[in-house]
Amino acid sequence: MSTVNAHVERHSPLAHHFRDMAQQFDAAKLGIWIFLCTEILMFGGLFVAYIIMHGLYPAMFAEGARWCDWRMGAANTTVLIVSSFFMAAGVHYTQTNQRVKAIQSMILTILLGCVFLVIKYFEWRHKFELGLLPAHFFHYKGAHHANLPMFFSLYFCMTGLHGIHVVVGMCLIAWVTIRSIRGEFNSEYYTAVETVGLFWHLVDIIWIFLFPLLYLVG
Amino acid sequence: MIWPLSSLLYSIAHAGGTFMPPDGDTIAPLYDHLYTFMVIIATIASLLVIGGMVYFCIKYRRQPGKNSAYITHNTTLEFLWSFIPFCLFMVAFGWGWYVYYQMRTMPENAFEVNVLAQQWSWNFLYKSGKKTTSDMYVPVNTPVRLIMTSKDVIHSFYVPAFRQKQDVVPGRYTQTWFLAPHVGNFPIFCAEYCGMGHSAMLGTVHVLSKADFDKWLETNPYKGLTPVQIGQNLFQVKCSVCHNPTTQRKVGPGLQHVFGSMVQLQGQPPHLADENYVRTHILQPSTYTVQGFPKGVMPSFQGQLSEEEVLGLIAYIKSLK
Amino acid sequence: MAQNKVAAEAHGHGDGHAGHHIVPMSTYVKVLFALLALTALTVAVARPVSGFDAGIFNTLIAFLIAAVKASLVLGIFMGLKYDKKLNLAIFFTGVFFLLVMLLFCLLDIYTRVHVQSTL
Amino acid sequence: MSATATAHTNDNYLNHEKGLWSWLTTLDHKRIGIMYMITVMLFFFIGGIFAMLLRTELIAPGRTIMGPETYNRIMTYHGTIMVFMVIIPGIPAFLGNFVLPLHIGAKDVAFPKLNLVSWYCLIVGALVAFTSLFYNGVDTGWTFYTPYSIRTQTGVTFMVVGAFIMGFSSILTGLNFIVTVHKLRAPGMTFWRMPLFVWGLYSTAIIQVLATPVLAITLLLIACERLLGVGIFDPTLGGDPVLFEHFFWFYSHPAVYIMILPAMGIISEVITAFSHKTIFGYKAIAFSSIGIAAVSFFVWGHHLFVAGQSEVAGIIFSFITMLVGVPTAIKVFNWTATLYKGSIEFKPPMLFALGFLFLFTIGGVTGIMLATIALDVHLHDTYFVVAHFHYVMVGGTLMAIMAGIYYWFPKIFGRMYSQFWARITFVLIFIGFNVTFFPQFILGAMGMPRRYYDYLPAFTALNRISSIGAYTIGLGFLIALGVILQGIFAGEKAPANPWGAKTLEWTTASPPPHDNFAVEPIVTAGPYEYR
Repeated sequence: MSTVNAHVERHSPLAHHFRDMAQQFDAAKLGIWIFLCTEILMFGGLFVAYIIMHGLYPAMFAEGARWCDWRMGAANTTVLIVSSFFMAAGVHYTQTNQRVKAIQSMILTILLGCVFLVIKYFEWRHKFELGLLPAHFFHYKGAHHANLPMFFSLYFCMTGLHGIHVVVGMCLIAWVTIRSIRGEFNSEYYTAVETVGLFWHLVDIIWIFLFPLLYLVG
Repeated sequence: MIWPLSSLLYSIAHAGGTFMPPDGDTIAPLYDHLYTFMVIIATIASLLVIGGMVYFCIKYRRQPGKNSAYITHNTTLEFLWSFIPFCLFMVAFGWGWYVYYQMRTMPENAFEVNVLAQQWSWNFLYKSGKKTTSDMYVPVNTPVRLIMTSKDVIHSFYVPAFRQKQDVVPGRYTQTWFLAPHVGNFPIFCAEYCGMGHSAMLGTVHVLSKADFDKWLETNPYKGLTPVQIGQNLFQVKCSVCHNPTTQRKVGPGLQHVFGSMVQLQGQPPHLADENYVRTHILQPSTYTVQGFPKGVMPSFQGQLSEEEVLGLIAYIKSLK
Repeated sequence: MAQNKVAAEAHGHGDGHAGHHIVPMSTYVKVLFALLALTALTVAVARPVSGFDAGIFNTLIAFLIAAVKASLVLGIFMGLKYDKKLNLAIFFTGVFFLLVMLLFCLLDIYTRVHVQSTL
Repeated sequence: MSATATAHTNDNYLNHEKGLWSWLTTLDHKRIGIMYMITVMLFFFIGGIFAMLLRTELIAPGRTIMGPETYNRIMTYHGTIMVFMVIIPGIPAFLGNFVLPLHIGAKDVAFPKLNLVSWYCLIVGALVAFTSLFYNGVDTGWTFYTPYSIRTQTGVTFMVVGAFIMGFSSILTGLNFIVTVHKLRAPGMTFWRMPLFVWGLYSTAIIQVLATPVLAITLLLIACERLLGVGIFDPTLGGDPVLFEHFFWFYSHPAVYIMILPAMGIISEVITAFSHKTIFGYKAIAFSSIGIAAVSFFVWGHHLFVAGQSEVAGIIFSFITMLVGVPTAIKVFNWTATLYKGSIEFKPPMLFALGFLFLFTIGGVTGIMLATIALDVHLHDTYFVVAHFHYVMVGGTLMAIMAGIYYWFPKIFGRMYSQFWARITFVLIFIGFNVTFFPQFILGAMGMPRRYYDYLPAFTALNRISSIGAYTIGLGFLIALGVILQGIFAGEKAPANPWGAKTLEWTTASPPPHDNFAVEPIVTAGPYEYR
């Protein structure tokens, strides 16, 4: 009896404690949404800090935003939105059993994630060179507002935490792409693709808010 | 209805001791009324629940042949024991608001004292230019408003006899007030954890009669004292929280036999403890850290000591041989 | 909130195939173009870019456009529009408690009495 | 009978697989529950030893056995260990993990791998937190208030990163439980047929999921403040330390309900089982759990009444805090009413449950006193607060954990413990607890601030009584450890349902088989049908 169970566990995507695939899929979906909810609240803490400090020092934020190039920000927004589109397409093609298209879409998503990180790298390097850094390392001489380092603390904390999520998201997409290449997904079982996709879209949403808050508040 | 009842109970409780410190200001009786009321209500509520529990436990203990009843709920009862506590809570809230309003309404034309907290002492600055540490002197029967800030971390100004407490936050001013109707001395505590010397960050409010207070305002505390005596007095209030006048270490090193010796420093060559060394240590303590002691613990006294006082401290430390 | 969850649960329990809604690619493409257009709009109305100035409403406008974009991603890309209502409830619970945190912090900071030193 | 018992011992979760490795890689919620039990008990004894050291230092004014630096560190480790490593994972992750799937007739929690990951998060987080011991310890208190936690030259960074990782353990447990409750109930197990412990765990899980992420970002910001100098909480860089207190208590106030809600669930189970009577007002208790969980997010400002928060905010928070008292009062009254016309047996779990009721009532009424904004001005940050939250956390949560351990012990290990010695532990812990903490209410009223290494001579007598009580509690818990170990290794075999309780877990064997139930149960009635 137990050996039969173990056999089933290894080769079927249905885990032993679920009744059927639908129950398992719903559970995974519910789980990922709860997880996304925790992500919202975690980033939310930073957004609350941002809003409060912005309310206290609007001039400081206007000065800081001048150092953030809106062209690069807009380019990155576009890149992430398009990548989000390809991720949605990846899920769509998996759902409809178009495996090759699904794999292509997901690889494009990863590549766009790389483009995002490259642009981010140039933005960060620019600020590193000028010394526009959090307070312990801030050495830019021409700051008008006494608290200017705080803007860059928030900038690096928010884009840094978001950047970590982008990297994690890319790794996860790479993982489901490999599983997809191995042919583990089909229209009946694609839970991992769907949940990783949801995570990637959330990363996109967070950037949609970060972009105007950091680059366009002047 | 509640007020006279609680007044009665209050006087009974007061005779037996409510364990509250003696009343030091005009807020304290208001506070104690509310406190006594709440203690009585809390006691009655606890006795009802615990008494009911004990009674049921004895009455309905397992006995052979007796089965339990099948009771799922009783809407009326459940409504009542939600609604009655709710009403009591609202009374507590309303009364609490009323007393809090008195506590937080700053009097007009008050005698103002600026409080500067630092690790681990209370500094009081008066408009006349007088400064004291640890001891605050105020006139009796006069509203006193305290405007407070901190040099380093959060402290909390707490005088139990006044039933007043207010956190002292660096980077901004907070305020509190009191009006002391009797002459007396009342302890000040720091109530917000602030590190090593937290429990030693004590002080005293001296409520003086008008005449005594005016006399205190006029006295020069250092008149007729030698520099060593000035230093000794200052050492008691400013330094002795962390330093012993003997060789025994406390938070910082003991200061006996230090003057004139070579001091072993962290990350620096040994330094001769001369006048300049002691002066730097008082005013810019982060310059040196003595071997075997944590870095950055000693606060700076820059701007808090007059030249005469710094000289006095140096003379006193010099005298510790 | 809990009642929502309970209700959604009672509704969703048993009909296991409700989660497999397939959105046509054409919808995704439309959403993509809408998102790109909104990005262009938010850049266009930003003061550092175009000089357009609506005073204190600048931040509000930027935030509203971002919210519209986010709801497009949530509704279509993430499929919340077609999904079980329970998942929607969870998402809004998160946003709601975030707002609670923000509003109470703001309430404190903007109702403080500002004390000045008298020295 | 003996034949079936042998059949059970041949296939239960304890001997399903063998060896340490099978435990460290197990995906079985019951085994993970036991791993949590061992971890939490270990941390509890470390935290307990620290408590004994604190009370020994406070037995007399002045220096008794240690200096202020050591005292402040021990005070901090006592707080952080007890909060983050004992009480928060204590009931949900240990008893909840074991009992929840059994309670609702499931084979496991929804995500068994995540469940194991969450245990490793706790272990890794605890190790990182303890690394701070090699970096000059931590002396901030468990609240990490800025700017002290930014300035102090101690290992705060390790501690907050450790607590951050332990936070993930809590989040993953909560996530797992919500999904399990929604998706894995046995046929016929409707929401209104769930045992009240499940309601307690479900409400707890909601808080864990919604509040812990905010703690995570707050602690991360402290680490960043120390390493990079962020400035949001640092007044020298333009920040606001009171904002930190808001962020911190947005998590940490709901967190006290993470600690107490599942405890209330255990009490509902134990009181019905040993009164052999259905619970009074099932729906009221279930709703009040959810109600407390929801309202708990609106009351955190009562920790900031004297912190420099605005008066308006203080009054609003005081009002909402009063509202949280109502569902709590409902629960207490309903438990008392459940005793009415019962058939009460005084087995050790029931003694602890009654002890809970006694101590929690006192903790609750003093909580209302502290919520009264004017009273809090004098009592805030004094020993009154210390006594209040120990009455709720130790008198409430720990008594409930003890009740839960003694209640489910036969189910977990398939063995019985010594009833006599278990009763002795109750007597020692209950008496010792009151002797320790009741004098602290008086000390607080007299004005002794908390976290004091030294105190005025006037406070000596009460402190001495308090310390003697603490040793009594310590002795009680040592004996409890003996009772548990003796029971595990030498206790007599326990039947499937030794207490005659009605919830699902008692219908399966003791200890349960690997898949919990031989046949998937079909539920047709509520959890407490004692007719």
